[in-house]
Amino acid sequence: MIAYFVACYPNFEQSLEIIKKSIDAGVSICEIGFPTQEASGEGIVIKNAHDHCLERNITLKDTLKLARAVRDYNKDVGIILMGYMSNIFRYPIDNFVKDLAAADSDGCLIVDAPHELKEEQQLRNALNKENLSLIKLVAPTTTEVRLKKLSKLFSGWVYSLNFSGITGSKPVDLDEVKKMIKRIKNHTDLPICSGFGIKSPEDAKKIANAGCDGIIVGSSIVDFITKNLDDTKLPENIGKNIENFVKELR
Amino acid sequence: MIAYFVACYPNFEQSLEIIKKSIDAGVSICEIGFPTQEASGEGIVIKNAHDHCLERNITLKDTLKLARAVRDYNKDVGIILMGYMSNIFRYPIDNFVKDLAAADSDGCLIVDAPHELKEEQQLRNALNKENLSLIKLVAPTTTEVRLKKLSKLFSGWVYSLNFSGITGSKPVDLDEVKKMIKRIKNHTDLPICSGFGIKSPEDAKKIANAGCDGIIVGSSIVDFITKNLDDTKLPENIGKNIENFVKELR
Amino acid sequence: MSKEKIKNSIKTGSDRDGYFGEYGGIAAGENLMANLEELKKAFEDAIKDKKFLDEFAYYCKHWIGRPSPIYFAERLTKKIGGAKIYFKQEHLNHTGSHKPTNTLFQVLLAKRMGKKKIICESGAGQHWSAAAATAAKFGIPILGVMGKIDCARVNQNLIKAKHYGGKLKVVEGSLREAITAAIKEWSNNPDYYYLIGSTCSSSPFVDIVRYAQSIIGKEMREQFMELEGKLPNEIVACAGAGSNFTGSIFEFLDEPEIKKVVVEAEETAALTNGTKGIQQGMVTKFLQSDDGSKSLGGSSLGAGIMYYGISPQLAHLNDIGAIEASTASDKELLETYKLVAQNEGIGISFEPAAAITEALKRAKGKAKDYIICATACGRVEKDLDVIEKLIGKDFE
Amino acid sequence: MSKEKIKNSIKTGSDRDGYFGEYGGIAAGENLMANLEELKKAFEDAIKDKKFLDEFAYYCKHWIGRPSPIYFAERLTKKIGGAKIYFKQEHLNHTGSHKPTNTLFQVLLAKRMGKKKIICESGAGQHWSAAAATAAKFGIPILGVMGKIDCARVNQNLIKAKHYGGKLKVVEGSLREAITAAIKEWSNNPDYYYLIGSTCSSSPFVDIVRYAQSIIGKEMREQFMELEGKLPNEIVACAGAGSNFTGSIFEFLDEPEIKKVVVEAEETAALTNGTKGIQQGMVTKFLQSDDGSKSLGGSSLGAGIMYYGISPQLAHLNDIGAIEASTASDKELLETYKLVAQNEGIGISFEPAAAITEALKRAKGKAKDYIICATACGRVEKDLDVIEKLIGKDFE
Ligand SMILES: Cc1ncc(COP(=O)(O)O)c(C=O)c1O
Ligand SMILES: Cc1ncc(COP(=O)(O)O)c(C=O)c1O
Repeated sequence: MIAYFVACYPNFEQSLEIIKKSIDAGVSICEIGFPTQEASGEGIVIKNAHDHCLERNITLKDTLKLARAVRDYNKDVGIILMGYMSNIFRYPIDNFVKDLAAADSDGCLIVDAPHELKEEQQLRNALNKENLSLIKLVAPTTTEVRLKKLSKLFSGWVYSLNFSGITGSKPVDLDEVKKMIKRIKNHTDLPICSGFGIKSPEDAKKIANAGCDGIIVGSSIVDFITKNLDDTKLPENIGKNIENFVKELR
Repeated sequence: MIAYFVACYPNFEQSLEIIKKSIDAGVSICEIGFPTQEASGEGIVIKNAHDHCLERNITLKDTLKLARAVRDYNKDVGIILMGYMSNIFRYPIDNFVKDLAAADSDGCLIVDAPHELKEEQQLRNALNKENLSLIKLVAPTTTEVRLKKLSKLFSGWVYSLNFSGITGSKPVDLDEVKKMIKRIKNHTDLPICSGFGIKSPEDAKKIANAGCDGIIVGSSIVDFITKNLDDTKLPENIGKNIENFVKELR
Repeated sequence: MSKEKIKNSIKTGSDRDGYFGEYGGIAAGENLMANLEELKKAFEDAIKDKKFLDEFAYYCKHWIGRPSPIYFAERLTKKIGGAKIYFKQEHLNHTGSHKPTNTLFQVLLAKRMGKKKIICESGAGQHWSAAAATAAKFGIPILGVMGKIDCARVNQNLIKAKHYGGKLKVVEGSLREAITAAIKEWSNNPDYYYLIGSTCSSSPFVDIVRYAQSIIGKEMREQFMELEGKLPNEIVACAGAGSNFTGSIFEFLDEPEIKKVVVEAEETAALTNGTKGIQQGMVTKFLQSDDGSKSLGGSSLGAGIMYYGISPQLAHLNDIGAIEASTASDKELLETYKLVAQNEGIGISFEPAAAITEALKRAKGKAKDYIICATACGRVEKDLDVIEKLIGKDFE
Repeated sequence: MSKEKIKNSIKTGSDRDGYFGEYGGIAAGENLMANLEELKKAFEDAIKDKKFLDEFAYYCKHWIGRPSPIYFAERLTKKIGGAKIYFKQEHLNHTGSHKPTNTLFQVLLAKRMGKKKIICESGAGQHWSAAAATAAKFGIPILGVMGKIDCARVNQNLIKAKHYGGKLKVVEGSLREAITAAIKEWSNNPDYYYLIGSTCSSSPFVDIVRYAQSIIGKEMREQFMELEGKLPNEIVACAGAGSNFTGSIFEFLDEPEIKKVVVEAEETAALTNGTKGIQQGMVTKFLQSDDGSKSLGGSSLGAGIMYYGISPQLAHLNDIGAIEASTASDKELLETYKLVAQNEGIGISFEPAAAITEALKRAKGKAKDYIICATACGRVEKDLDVIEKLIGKDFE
């Protein structure tokens, strides 16, 4: 199971605690989103969490610090930074890759950086040199021609979007998901993880049975945090929440 | 002295009483204006009196009745109906002239009927047949060429406008008045009466000395009525007011 | 267009005395006669002066943005089912109506006459804002007169005119009272130029405004020949006093096969329901009390077509059967506004909605190659507040 | 206009990857890539299709009222004393700005692609009302997205768009947030057509909008050759994201002797004060926090030029010195609005006031035969309430 966290949401310490408890609960890859106004792919739940962090001046630097702390806690969990090109470009790219390596993370996933973007190529090359992954996404709208091209660039694992649209906006159509995974399998032997629209352990189970190697839960976790900000046992409860997902996946 | 009255202002009986007392006070010609919305040549004082009468549905017919009553009171005073073409045209013209003759009035003066207007010609011919006058106006802006043409149409007396503009809007320039009268005298032997802007007995005296054969007082009388509508002695007081003018003219 | 003289042509101005048949003339005070004579002479001179006409054409093109195009209202045509409906897009002119063509012509005339100040009246405020814009463009001070009732509902025009530098005098009442008051101002200041907004009042105003606005029909002829290879079968336009309609149809007066339909506001339909009279400087049809002492007529949403009289030339043309007259109700104006907005993506004002209402009625069931052209003489901005208040919720 | 291929021409679209030099590109989510590819192909096909181009030209002429004229601002020229100041009168277009040329082109493209619904964003609401009008004209449903801040001050555009039948979604913030939200809507509905309002976002949008708006410069060339027998020495236009400016100057890009000056709102001058970044689908200059996580920039009276980014093509052209950049303050916008209203009788909106502000500065003291053309890309109606509130009293 892959879990998406907004970095430092609601703050560095709690965020770290939440991630730790999630790892303990069985999360195998942590996707840590770095905050930006440029959250054009995110639904309102995640966007609000980003805005919360932006108001507190959380930056990509803080996110890297968080990633380092997560690594310090657990040597084996996968750590992927997720976000938009804007922050990485301004970091700038080469420094970002250096710091990412220093944080001993596994790679990153950029929402708005197709391989046609020269800056993506620059980032990809830099990551490659450090043996880090640039996780690529495949959408239902991705054409066969394009998928073939993309497959040459896959690294680490493949993020399969359950539908075209923003996070948390639509119910998942299981047949579509199966079709997607099958299509991608034709092009790669890397693990395929399905994301978007997985709201409950039941959803998770269904999708997992559709043939993917992992599922990604995002909005649902962020939403839980937002709704329980005042709960002193928040990290623990997130942990329990995630256990429920993980149980269904075993 | 020529006095202008708005017909039936403030009502038939009072209006008649006012005119009677004015005649007693020395008015030699009564100009009786018939009410209309189309009072484009009138200043606000006279316009308001027109509106007062219109609200009470006073028509040209009522005005002719008033004229008849004035004639019954006095055989010698001049009686001229004054107004706009609209009412006479709708009367229609021929009937109006018949009724005007029947009222034993002396003629009429139409503000918006230059001799170029065919309906004016029709009216003039009909009046001529009944030996009634169509009083013509001359303005400071009237050209010499035009004055010459106009002079052939003069009948009864000539109304010399003291300035170009609407009633009661400007102070009078005595030199201009003199010039006007001299210009008109070159073209006619008929009496010339000066009107517009004569507000006080002093004004009247000055203008009378400018060479005209009569002066016309309008806004000043209407204004007096408007300001003293509740005065039970209004007709008598108008009479006294007019005596003051007449005194200066002797 | 044949250049030969047509026998018994009705495509003419007023006669020597300023009449169109038995309508028109000059019913003005003696103090204005010299002005009117001067104006007539200046007008007649000007339109023989190629330089003047070139100047007019130059500013028409560059300042107003003429020619206004004709436009095939394809979806409305399909919706109605029948004749091809065209709009003559006068609303695309600078200031948003046909009015600036007239104000431009007359301000140029005023300039040519050496006039140093301009007076005008206005109903819908379209003439006022167009006149103020034109006066600003040529640096001549201007005084406008409008009725209180009209001012309340066309606020945008007043603000714009103010920004152009125009001074406004507000009088009680509506357009009728504004005209009367403006004429009084002119009487008091005979050295000013009186810039009338439509084909009304004494000669030569009717001829001057018609001359300027006839460019509408001239453009239509050229544009239809280019686009359709033939002229429209019917031309429909609304009328307050009539400049927009006269301008639209004058060019075609000697072509009786082209139907010409004038549309008035139902509440103030002087041509349809009026009686002959003499008011406001002219002999024509008015909505008036029997004795001629009062004007009649209600209120229309179309502020610009809410006049109780009509161009004397149109009274004449109607008498001789050269044009047809119709009316449109407030309800129809609203419905047509919506239809045009939703089907053609054009926000027209209430006045042209009258013309288009009639055009839609006439188009229904007609042959597919029958062409009806309605003049869209105004854009909606000035009426937007009123529409929102009235039918805002319809659109949610 | 020479038809030969010019060596090292900069009058080109984006390169194979959608870049202009180091700016542009596609920074979009994977789920939009197919859409963008489809769009690019459809665009490239369409502009090779004579029938399509003829259709575009037909509606440009009849619906929008193009060509918009050029206009010699005679009194302003005299007042300033120097170069001849011209306006390209884009405000005379239907809906009152340069925007409908773009919406028309893209709605026709959407139709050609068989799209059944349209999404768009808007800042000043000019694009929204133009888009809604165009969608109505072709009977296609449309959803618009605007920021709350913008909605409050351009109410007229919202009302008109509603009457055209457009549905509006209001989001927190301003144009930036509206674009983000509109892109999200598109992500959720990839079968819709996304009708962008300016030369921004991912390739091929910048090329599409530039292609449509280039008609401005093409008309200018013809019109200046006809009227002046020569081209202007400088072309000045305002930019939000840049469609108006790019449309004005693209035609002349290979003529370096013609100065091309882009004017931004002082408070949101991305080209002048921005840093390179990747946001909103493109690589370009933005007013952004150092780390790229936030946009910066204040508020300008010119709602339409209040964007914190700039067309990537303009960022490139500025880098290579093909254009010059300047800014105008709120105070200047107001002053210029007044000057233009009072001297030329034209009520411009705040956006073109930025361009004209710059044009006036540049004209001062120049030779009498030097020509500066400023694009007047909007009319005042949408800003009238704001102006009244701000400076109403100045005009009494
Ligand atoms: C938009 C519009 N259309 C039509 C008219 C009617 O005037 P006319 O009959 O002179 O064309 C007006 C008058 O103000 C107007 O504003
Ligand atoms: C009137 C006007 N001018 C200019 C602009 C700026 O946009 P662009 O830079 O795309 O021309 C806008 C945008 O809404 C506008 O409404």
